[in-house]
Amino acid sequence: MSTEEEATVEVHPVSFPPEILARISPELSLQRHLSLGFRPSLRGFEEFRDVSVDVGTLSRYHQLQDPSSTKEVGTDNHVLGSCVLREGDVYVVTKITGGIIEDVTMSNEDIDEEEDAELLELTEDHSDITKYTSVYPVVEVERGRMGACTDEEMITSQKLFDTLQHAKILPKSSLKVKPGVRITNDDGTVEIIYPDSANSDEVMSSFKINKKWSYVLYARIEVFGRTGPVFDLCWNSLMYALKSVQLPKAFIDERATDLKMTVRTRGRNAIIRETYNLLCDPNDSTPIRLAEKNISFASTYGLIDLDPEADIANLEEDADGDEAMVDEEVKTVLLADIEGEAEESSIKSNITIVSNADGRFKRLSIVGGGAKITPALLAKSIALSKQRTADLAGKLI
Amino acid sequence: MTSLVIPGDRISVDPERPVQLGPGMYCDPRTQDIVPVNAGVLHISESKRGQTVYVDYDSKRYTPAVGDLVVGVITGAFADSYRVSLASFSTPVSLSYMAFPNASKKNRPTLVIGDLVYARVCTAEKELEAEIECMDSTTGSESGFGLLENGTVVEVTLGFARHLLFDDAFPLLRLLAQHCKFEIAIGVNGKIWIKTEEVKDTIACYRSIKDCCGKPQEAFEEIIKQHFKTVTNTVEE
Amino acid sequence: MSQFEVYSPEGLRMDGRRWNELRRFETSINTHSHAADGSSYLEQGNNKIITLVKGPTEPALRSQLDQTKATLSISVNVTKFSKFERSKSTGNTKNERRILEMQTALVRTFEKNLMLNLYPRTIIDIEIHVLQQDGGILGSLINGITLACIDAGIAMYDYISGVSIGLYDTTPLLDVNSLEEAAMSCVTLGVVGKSEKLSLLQVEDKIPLDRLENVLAIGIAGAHRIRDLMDTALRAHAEKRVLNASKR
Amino acid sequence: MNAEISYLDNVDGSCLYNTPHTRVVASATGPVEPKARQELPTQLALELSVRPAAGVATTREVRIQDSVRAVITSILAAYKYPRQLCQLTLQVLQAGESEELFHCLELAACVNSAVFALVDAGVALTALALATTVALAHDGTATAEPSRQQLMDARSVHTVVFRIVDGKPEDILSMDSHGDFSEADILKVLDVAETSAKQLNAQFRETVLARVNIV
Amino acid sequence: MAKDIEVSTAESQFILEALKQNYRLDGRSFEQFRDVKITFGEELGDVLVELGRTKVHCKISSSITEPYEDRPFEGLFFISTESTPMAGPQFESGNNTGEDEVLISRIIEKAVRRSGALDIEGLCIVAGSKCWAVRASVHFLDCDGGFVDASCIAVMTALLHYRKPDITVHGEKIIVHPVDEREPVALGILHIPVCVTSSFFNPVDAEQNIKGEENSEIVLVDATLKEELLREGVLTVTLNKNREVVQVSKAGGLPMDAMTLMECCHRAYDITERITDQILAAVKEDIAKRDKYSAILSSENAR
Repeated sequence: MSTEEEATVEVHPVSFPPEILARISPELSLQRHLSLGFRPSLRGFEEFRDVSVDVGTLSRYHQLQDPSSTKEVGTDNHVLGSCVLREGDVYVVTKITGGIIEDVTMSNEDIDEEEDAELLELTEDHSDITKYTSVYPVVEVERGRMGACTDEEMITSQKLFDTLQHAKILPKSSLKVKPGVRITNDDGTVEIIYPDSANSDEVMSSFKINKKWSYVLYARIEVFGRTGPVFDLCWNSLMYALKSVQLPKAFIDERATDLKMTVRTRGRNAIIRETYNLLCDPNDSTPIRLAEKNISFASTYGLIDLDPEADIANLEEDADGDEAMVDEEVKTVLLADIEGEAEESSIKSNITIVSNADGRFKRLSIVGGGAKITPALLAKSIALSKQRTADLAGKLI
Repeated sequence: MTSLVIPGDRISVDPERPVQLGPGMYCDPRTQDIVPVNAGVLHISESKRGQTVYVDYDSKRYTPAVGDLVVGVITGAFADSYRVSLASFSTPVSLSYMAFPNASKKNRPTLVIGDLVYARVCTAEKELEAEIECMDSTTGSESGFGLLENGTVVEVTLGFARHLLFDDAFPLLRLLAQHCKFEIAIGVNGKIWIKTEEVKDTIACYRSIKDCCGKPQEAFEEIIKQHFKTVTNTVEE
Repeated sequence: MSQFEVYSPEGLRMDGRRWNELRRFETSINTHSHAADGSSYLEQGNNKIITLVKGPTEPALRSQLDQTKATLSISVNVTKFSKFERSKSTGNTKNERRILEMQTALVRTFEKNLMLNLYPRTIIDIEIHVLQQDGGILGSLINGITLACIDAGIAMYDYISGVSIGLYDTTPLLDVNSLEEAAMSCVTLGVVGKSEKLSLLQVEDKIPLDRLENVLAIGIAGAHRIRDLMDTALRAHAEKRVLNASKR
Repeated sequence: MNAEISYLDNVDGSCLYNTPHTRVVASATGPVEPKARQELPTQLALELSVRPAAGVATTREVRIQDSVRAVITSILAAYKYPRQLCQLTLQVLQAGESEELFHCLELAACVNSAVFALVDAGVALTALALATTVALAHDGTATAEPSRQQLMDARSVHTVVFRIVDGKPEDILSMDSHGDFSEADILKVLDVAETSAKQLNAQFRETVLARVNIV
Repeated sequence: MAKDIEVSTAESQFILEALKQNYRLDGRSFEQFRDVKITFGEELGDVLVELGRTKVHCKISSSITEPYEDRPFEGLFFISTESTPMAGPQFESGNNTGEDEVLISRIIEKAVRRSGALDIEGLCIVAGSKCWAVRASVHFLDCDGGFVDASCIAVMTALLHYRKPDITVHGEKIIVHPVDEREPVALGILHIPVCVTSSFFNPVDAEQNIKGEENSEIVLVDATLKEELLREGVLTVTLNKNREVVQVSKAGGLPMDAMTLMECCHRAYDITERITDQILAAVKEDIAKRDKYSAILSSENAR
């Protein structure tokens, strides 16, 4: 007997505390968590992180809304709309700024578009995609150092741009500049007359403005404390921010309406009409008009196959030395709102859905390659996304 | 049994018996599925020991496999080995100073950068640098390996080179031989070294081989005749 | 431009030269004896150029190591104050395509003239600083490098002399300055020694094909004169050094 | 669709991919020696670049690149080539769609041409991936491979990539949808796309068969 | 270039030896320019040029923008040349500072843009505020030598083939007419530059080349990739049909006798004449196929 004992080598399985396992093998750690029915973040499979938003506080018009403040519009502040969104430990700061550009007319566009056509446009389902525009987003994911933008930042920016364009939320007509004219009255007072003000007709008719301008909106989206995919966070934050945008009114000085300038180069002369100097009204602004019913919110889902070998329950069975591995069907679980490195790196298949309050979809993005995407899982994520949208839409003031 | 396969196709192999996977076949490390990974002609053969499966496909990029005969260019020399390129831009392989006939610590080979060698792949592990040798390692003799002097190199597709080397019925060499005397070394890495006595013959061989690559065998004779005619005419002019 | 007459009916150019006259050509050799192995300072008209040759030395990077010959590297630094109007470009001028092209052209010119195969596994580093430029800059750079390389004692087959020729209507004007360069089409040559061989030839504007030959002929003659001027300067410098050495 | 395989000479595999409106050239080279910073210790690294027909690459191309990369990496037998590199370059010659608004036709053509080029180069793939674009009009009709005008008039546009195993669409590798659509629309689109993918697969087989037979 | 194609000593010696005996590998004579094949895409200004096995694609696009402040009467014209590993693995993606890349793009720039082949004053819409910006995007698809020559043909053919949308100017206001509404208009092409590249080989040693009396150097027109890898010098001459030298570039390399270089230029002129005719004929034919009306316009413009 004793010789036999000597020949026996005892094998101890190497074991690691959970936090170390999470670092050396994030995938296994994730699978272990999942087999117990919860995620590394201790959330349930279909549980979202809480979202809180703070809309418009960074905007230049914010002080005006505060009755206690005596301040005027912050002229150094160029933010037209903003949102600070917090989801879990991630902060997303979105600031929307704007500029004015001159339009080039395409002849197939109606040159004198009627104003009331615009209202129609907003309600009309069949309207043309070219009647809508997007904002130019720049996403910046804070990573503690400077450097050229990463692929993720570029891709997210482009996705935001495309999605907003195709969701038909921002009609071009609501970005049209309706310039007023600043006139100096006989008594020396300066007054700005806008097309929509009461006595505008006589003044406006005396200035024939040939050019057309539009606002362009830029969104700067900064993500702090990134823990996972950021598209849904950025999109939601952009939605809230966009809702709060106020467009400043713009005007032309009457003296600058017909300035001419002579240029000479290399023996040639020409008169160049000075481009009208369009100025923004520091005080007056109008809220932006959006196609309300298309406002939608994004959510992300990950799909992962459960690894039976990582199942802690199975592990104990195996320890009994019984090779009772049943050839069971692979079980795929759906995880809402991917968070953390383990989930992000191990989950190869994911679904991103942008949907509005009516349950219509504006964007659907599926990336496969990992767990197989079945119609059932797709339906499940769609159902979840509707809930989530309703939840997020409720936060709109 | 032969048939065309495309990556992802299911192939029927008996899962109970051992299977030997050749080029173009892959065993997925996770699912253990056996799938073809290249598009080409599937060959399944049965033998007593088991089944052999491979896909015959043509390509331009060579990956070393043990036993292959190759033509390489010396691109570097180190303390105990040469660095040899079997295809431009591919990971170079190494040729030990000891992999020559009669090599010893004192008796070093005298190849220089830019030389061409005919060699055999002796180790090829995908994770490691492949090695080639310029001798028959069983007998230690030269057996036609080693430096290829003068002549030139024609680059052809790998499938064409294999036909040229292994297919005895392939008519190209026989047809060339009708026109001139030549020395040839065929590398399955798609490099064919050829040398004749006269430059014009080498030129004709070069153009013939290049043109025949990718053409049906029936066309070879005419192509070759044409090229030899042109080179002779150019001289007369 | 029209207030200047590029070439007067009397046959005089803006700076008073005749059509076939070179600009003032003054050189000093071994100007930076502590900073480089060979150096020259060249004034060709208002072009002022410092050239430093360092090497052959051991290369700092492995990629610069060539088993068979020396690696030649040339970097041109055109200072921002070298023109009347300060250069506005904020970035590093070294990455401008025009400069990169010039560097490549110079490397390829001297690669064939220096006997680089005598210095395997080394690097020869040539650094050029253009303090002031006034037309025909590429030609002057060539002259500067030739002088500095000879000073550094690097084996070379022959002198290479560079010069630019303009074509005003039908008259070729030798060794153009910047005003002339802007007003007409110019050809830049790099000529090997006393031969008719061209190492470098660049035409950047339209020239009638049938005039080109004439322009080349004038250019080659001018380049030969520059070669002689460089030769005289080098010999004078060498004599002085030999004298200094024998004094000691 | 038609594809000219081995269109280019200097790369290992290539393809000129034509659909009625979109043209893309794809080239694949590999496995080759990677630069030190590209090298992956256990698998094949993929260097992918998408170039637009006009101008220089922008974020738009980076985005297309990202989608193509996701698809290609899931079909590459990457572990067969440790410490090696595959260069894949996709040059759009003609977008066939309004470039400011859409990228779906280019994306589909890029995916398909890339697969062709990889097969031509003999880089190991575990399956095929084939992409189709489907446009859903306002009246609910679904059109596979829409024209420029059909895209403009569409209520929603979808690009679907299927993994093709044993000649049949097996599962979705990627889906990229924009516009306005319902749950039922998604199923309809998938259905149309699947039929279209089957057709594509048949053409693909034919093209590849023709290539193999040359040898 | 990232890495080089490896050529063995035996191969390079053989090619040189063959050249000494008057043979080129592909069977051409030394002065022979490869056949040029021009094909047009579906859109205007979309051209594929094949020079032997070299393939270059060029696409023209245009937009309305503001002119440069110091040049209010001129439109904008850009040529973008970017090489990718598609042309061959020796090209690095996104690296345009390599020696060859810089030389190629500079020569095309000088040959086409700086020589004023495109009438940029004609691109002016409203002086100082609106003008056309025309961009030629050159894509190198396959490299078998002669990138510069092929690209130049591609850019010029595409420019001749392109039509920009018609516009109406009402004072400050510009109306762009879509292609289906009004016949688009051709660009103003002032001359057609054609590049011809000659490569030089030295059959003797370096010293003999520089010091020797006889000029034994070998001159090849339109080298293939293999020949380009082995050449010791290169000369690119750009000419137009008016017997004007537009650009000459011999950036160093093997010193060559001035008379030999002049011969290269004269030989290039013969090729230029032929290629110019081919370009014009190809454009004319394709445009005629598209529309009879526009065919009349193009023949007027293509002087």
